[in-house]
Amino acid sequence: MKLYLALILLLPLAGGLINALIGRMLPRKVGETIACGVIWGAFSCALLAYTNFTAPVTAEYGSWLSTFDFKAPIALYLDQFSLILTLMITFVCGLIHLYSVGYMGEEASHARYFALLNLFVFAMLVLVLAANLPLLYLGWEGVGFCSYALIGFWYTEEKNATAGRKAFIVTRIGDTAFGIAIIWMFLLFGTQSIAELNFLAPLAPPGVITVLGILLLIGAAGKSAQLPLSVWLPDAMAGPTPVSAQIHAATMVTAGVYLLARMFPLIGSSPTTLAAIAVTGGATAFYAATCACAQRDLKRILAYSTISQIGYMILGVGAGALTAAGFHLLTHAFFKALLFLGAGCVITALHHQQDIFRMGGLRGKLPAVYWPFLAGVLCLAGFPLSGGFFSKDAILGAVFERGGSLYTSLFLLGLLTALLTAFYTFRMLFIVFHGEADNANHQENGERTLPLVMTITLVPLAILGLGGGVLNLPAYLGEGLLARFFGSIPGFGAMHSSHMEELILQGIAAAVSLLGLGLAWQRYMGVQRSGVLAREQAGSKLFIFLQNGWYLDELYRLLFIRPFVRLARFLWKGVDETAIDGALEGLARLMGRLALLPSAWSTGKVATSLFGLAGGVAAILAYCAWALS
Amino acid sequence: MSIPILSILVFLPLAGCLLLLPAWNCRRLARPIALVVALTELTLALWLYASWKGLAVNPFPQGFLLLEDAPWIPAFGIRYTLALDGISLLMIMLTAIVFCVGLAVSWDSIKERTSLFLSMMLVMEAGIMGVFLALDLALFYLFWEMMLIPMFFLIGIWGHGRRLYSTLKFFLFTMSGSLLMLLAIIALHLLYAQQTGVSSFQLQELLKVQLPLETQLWLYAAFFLAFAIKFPLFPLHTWLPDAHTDAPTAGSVILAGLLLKTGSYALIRFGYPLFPQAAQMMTPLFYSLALIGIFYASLVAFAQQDMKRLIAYSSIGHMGYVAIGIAAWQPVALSGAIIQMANHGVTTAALFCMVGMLDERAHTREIAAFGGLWGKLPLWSFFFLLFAVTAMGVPGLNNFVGEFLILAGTIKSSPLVAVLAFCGIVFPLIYMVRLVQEVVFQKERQPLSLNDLNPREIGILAILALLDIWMGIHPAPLLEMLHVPVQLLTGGTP
Amino acid sequence: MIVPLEHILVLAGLLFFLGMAGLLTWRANMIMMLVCIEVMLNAVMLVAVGGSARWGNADGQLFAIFIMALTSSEVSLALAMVVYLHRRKRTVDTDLFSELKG
Amino acid sequence: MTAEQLLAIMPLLILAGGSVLLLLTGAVRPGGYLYGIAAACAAAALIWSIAMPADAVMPGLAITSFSRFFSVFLYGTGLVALLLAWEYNCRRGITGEEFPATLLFALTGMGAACAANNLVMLFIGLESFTFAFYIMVAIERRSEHGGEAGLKYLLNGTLSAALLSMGIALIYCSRGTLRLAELVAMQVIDPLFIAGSCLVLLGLAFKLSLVPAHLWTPDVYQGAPAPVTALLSTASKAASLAALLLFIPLVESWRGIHDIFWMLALLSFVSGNLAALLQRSIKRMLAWSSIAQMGYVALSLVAAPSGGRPAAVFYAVMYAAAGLATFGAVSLLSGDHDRDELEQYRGLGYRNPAAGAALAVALFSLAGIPPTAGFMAKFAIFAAALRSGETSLAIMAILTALVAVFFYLRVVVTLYMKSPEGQPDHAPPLSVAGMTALAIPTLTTLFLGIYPQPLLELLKRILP
Repeated sequence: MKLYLALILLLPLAGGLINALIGRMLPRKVGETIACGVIWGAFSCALLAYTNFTAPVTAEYGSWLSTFDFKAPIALYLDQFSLILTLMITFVCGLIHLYSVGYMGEEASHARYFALLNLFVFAMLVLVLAANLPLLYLGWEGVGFCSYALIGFWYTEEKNATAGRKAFIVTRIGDTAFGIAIIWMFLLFGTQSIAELNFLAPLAPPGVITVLGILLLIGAAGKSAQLPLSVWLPDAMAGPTPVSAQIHAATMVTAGVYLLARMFPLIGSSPTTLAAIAVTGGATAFYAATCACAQRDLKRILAYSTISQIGYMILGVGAGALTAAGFHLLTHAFFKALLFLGAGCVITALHHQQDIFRMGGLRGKLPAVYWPFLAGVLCLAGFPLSGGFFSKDAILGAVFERGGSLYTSLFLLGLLTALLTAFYTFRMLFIVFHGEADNANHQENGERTLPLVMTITLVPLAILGLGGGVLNLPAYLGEGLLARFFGSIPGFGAMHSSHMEELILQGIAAAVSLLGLGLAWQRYMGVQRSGVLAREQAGSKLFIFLQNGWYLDELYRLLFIRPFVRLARFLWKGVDETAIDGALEGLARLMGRLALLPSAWSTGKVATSLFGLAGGVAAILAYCAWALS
Repeated sequence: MSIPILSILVFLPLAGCLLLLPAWNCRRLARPIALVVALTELTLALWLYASWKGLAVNPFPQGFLLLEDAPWIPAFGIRYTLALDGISLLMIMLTAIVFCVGLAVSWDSIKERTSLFLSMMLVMEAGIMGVFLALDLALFYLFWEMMLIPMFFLIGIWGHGRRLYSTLKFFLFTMSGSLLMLLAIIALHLLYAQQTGVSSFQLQELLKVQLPLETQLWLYAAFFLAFAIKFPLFPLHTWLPDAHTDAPTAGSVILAGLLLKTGSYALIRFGYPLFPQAAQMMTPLFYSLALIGIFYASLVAFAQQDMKRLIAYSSIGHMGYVAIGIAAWQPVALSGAIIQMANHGVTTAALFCMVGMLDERAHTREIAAFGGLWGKLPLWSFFFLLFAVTAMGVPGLNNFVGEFLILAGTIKSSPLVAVLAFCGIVFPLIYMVRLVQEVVFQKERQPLSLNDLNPREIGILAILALLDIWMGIHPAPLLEMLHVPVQLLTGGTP
Repeated sequence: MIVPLEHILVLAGLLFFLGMAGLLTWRANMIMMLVCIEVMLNAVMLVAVGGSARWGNADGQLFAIFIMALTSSEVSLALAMVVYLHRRKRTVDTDLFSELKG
Repeated sequence: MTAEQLLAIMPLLILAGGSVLLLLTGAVRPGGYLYGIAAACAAAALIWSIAMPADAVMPGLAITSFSRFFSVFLYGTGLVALLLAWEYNCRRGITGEEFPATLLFALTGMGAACAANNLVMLFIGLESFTFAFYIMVAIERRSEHGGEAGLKYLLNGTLSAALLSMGIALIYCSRGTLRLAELVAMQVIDPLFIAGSCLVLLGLAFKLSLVPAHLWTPDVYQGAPAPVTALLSTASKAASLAALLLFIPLVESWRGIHDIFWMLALLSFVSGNLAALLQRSIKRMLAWSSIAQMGYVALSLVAAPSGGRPAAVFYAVMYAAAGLATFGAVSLLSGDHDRDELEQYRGLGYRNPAAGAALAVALFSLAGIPPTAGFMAKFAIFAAALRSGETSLAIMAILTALVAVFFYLRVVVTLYMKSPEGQPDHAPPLSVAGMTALAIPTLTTLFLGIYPQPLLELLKRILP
């Protein structure tokens, strides 16, 4: 087991290093093969680990940070949750790597691309498998760096580089809170091991637990693009589409959920923390869903939908439904990767056109993309019996189960969000694939034929997305696989609700989803389609407001960025150069002035010096007289 | 051990200067001589590192691995005492490495008065080695001042820009602190002589002196001022950006890599042990200056237009963490602070090297002149990104190790400071990312025709990069080396 | 002793300070300044001789003789200097020799 | 006179005889070789003083280890000054016998002053070398400022001689003896004695150029030929310090003496260092700085009761070495005109490396930066000052020393860091004599900076 775990990590790392260091010298094919091979190798190891898995294990490989009572060894911890996530990550990333071979087929810096992609997988796996928090933090920051570098992959565009920078900085703000939580836990419990921390958690006073929980929540919010740190994710779409699929949909952005779930035994004892988590999740889910309704960039729609779906997961954690959150995390990984990859196909086919209003009628032209994409859309919209339907519903059900006014209103908000989700998902589908083609655009360029490797990867994802529900079927259909598998992990206890209630809730959810579909159909498939599209392109006030993400960016620019820049400039010019150096120069000038005093006596006339001597005589005799009297 | 290896470490560079004399006008001969001397130093340092565990079996008193002691100026009570423990061993290795880097990086760029340059470098190496090894306060002070002169010449002769202003500013700033420290050293010596009737400047002896609190405070203030200027702590830092910016590359490398470390080292070695109560009382001041420094320097760094200046300000911020780690005076934090000294030495030295290399090619350091270098200088950009990421404190690279240990330790003695300092970790990221973006990414802003790194430069940077990664992934041997001295310093038994 | 030492001291003091005052004020003529210094040194000799009389030993007188010797040599040198300076600037006003200052 | 006494005062006789011999031979055949003879005489006196350690007491003179130390020191200084002057004067046509003869005469006076055992001899010694300096300062008749400098030195000198002699006369009136040993034994405080002592102190303060008797210093240093300045700033001060050290025990029991030195020291190092800050003329700058340096000497004399004396002498030795090197470098770098403006030194460190290095080392020494003697000297005086509890004075001293660092470094900056654009290069190459004259003080500076122990031990032995 120790070997498998090590290989799971080392393979992507080795692949990344090879590509980073000598990738430029290798033939393209070799580099691509290595990059994909290592991920699939890691997947195989994960499968082997799965087959050999009996009970959670900790594997220690060496010391990392250890001095005095601070101990953070290089140690991995494999339990059911991390095992499943490892499988998912290696599998999805493996597919995306394959897809990238096609997508980046014409890109010159393929070595850099694959190196970063591999390193990302490594860091993500470290994050998932780490047995202690500093190591987890290593993965946490590592994925952040890879995300930064990959968002700005096409660095010559200032927009892309800026987007990467924004992602890095905003997530770092969250990371800081996470880091503070880490050292604080060290202070409280004297250990860094996740298992020990969770074990010792009951010893800490509740107030402290609340604060720790909030800090972890901020950390999670940064990485998982939750309010108020959600602003970076839409911009992150500047990166290549497979990157968006891998990092900003399937894996990295769910790290926050993973963290909260991991530390749940610690933070779960504080109702305040849980409420805060739930509110953050619910509010973000709703916020992002509204924004998604008004986007015109295909990838931005998906980005907002990602934010929204992760909001659901966070909401699930806040409701204490870890299994549901984990379940949604899995299905979301499949269908969101699928959607992004599909979108990537569309974008490639249309020569990097991302504006949905310039698309339309692609159903006929790209059938190989359309059908898998449709599967993804169904999942995202929570169409009954799709994977997304079950997982989302599990969360909503858990929230409802919690009861109380807060959770009930969150449940209602969640339903409303589900409606919006269905609406914008189908809006996207209808605008892009149905209706008339934008002839001007198409005639100019014509469609590019897609490499087979790109479309073929959509299929397994579509299957997994649609059929994901079987992983954890509701109780009335038999016991969920995941629930059973996760059951023994602390914090993952199964939710118990009556079958009837569950059925009713699912019925409501199905209805909401269908309602969203209907609204979208009515708006975009009916006769008004062209009118609606024209109006949306012109943009009403509300539309623009939503399109700009409620002007959150502008708000931050006003509140933080501009004062920061001004303050920096002031401190440099005003304090450093004017106040401190000015004071020193003043001192120097003062010295210069003082220097004139003694040299003023040196008039050049001999009489002055004689006067000096005579004055000395007078003074010394006067002093003698005084001293002796 | 019969070979006085510590004395060799100190005096070999001076002997190297004499070796340079015959080759004074022959640049092709002088450079290898100097490099060989520096490499010999490095070999010695590494050899010490390889054998420290053996030496630790039979340590000298106070846990020193090696001790060389001889009377020097009995009339003043000054002895020639050099000693080595884990902390100084780390610093010695850093010194040896940074000097090799400094010599290598200026291999081609110093075209005028090469021999003078090389001899200045060697003299400085001797001075810095002496500072890190001296255990007699007077001897320490001698080395402390001695290392200023070569730096003064280095900035003044081979510098750029307002080099005369900068070098004088540097010299006067550091002198102003150290002169008062000299008085304090003498006063301490006299107090000890009063109490025991023995005249000595040796640290182990002076540690026995009983001081009333008020005296302690005054003396500690004098020491602290000297060290705070070297650190540098806000608001005594303004010499640093000027000195760094105008110094030649090797000068900046040594300034950032080593000279700043002498202040923190001396505070650990002398300041705290000699005046424990006073240091305890001044801790709030120390904390606040360090914290202000972290935030202030990072903000100012963000506003800079000149790459070197930006990195110089970033040094102030990073050294703020070292300051916090020392102020906490707690084993984990102190280990972190010491390891961070080495980490920062390597990383900042590398960054200054890189800026120097760019400056040699483009003859400008304005951030606004560059852009899109990834396309033109892929190797340079690769290394630059790596070192920038290190400076941002990304885990797995060395800066993280130091900063994280510092903060994890500090939270035990002062949670508020640790939390605030942790918040400061965001800022290096902000300005470094900005620097990287504007220089390495984006579109080219001025058409510059530049050549990528040559093998010599790749070699330097690769070594530094490996060190960065090695110390980031596997700092355990170094931490182990620091264990005993840190424990002794913080009042434990080995 | 016919004259009390105090009287000698007062007289000598008067002479001394007169000489010094003259030296300080008569700066327009270097020769007069030299004369004033002579006056001061005479006061010194007076004190020395007075002291010699008080203690009844010859040390003071010896000292006075040495001062005389010194005075004469100094004056000779000073006069040479006067001649040299006069040749350069056609003046003996010391205030006019003030190029070195600051 | 016994044989032993003869042996003991032989150096003085050699110098005096050499002086006469030079006057005679010079009258017959003037030329540069006279400097050689003078140097040989000085060297002979020096070697004799070292090699024949004979103590002797005779009327007026007492050859002791103290006087022998100072003789060696002063003759060494004189020898270096002679070597400096040799080249300098020959270049300027001062080939007459009067310069070397006067210089030897001055050395005789100094030797006498530091060996004096009564106040008359002290006075004669001091005045005779001052007298010699009146001549040497104004010796260059072509010089623009030599006359003015001579005038200033002469008038100030005679006034101070008057003060000194008056002081001695008053002491005599009060005590009835001029013998130092007897005076030391009589530690009664009466006004007449105190007044006399104060006048003596002021007379010596003139020679040491302590504030307020310092105003002649910059003018004379600037106007005099550089080698003369070298000697004036070093040997003259060292001899005066010796006289002061002989005189201080007389008044040590009076507390007021402490206050007087305290004020003299403070005023001197503050005004000296400040005034030097903005000087453009290097000689003038060094003159002001010498005022400050003498202030530091006075600082250690404040601490005389607690071991300040060895520190003071050590400081004087350091200062002598540095002064010889700086003024020596100035004189060797000067062509037909004195190279006096700081701007003329731009980049000179490269064109004339030896002189530049000597100058730089000396300046670092004056600034008190290790590993030069200046650091050890500062260390010694601050240790002495703190030991006697003069903390505030020490702090002020160290702060002004910081100011001093600036103007010393300014010269180094000019030497090495400014390009010599537009500066016509008149720097003459160095002769062997010049090189030797620079090497001796420079090596001394470095040696004392690294291993001062022998000198410190010696000083502790010879000074009470």
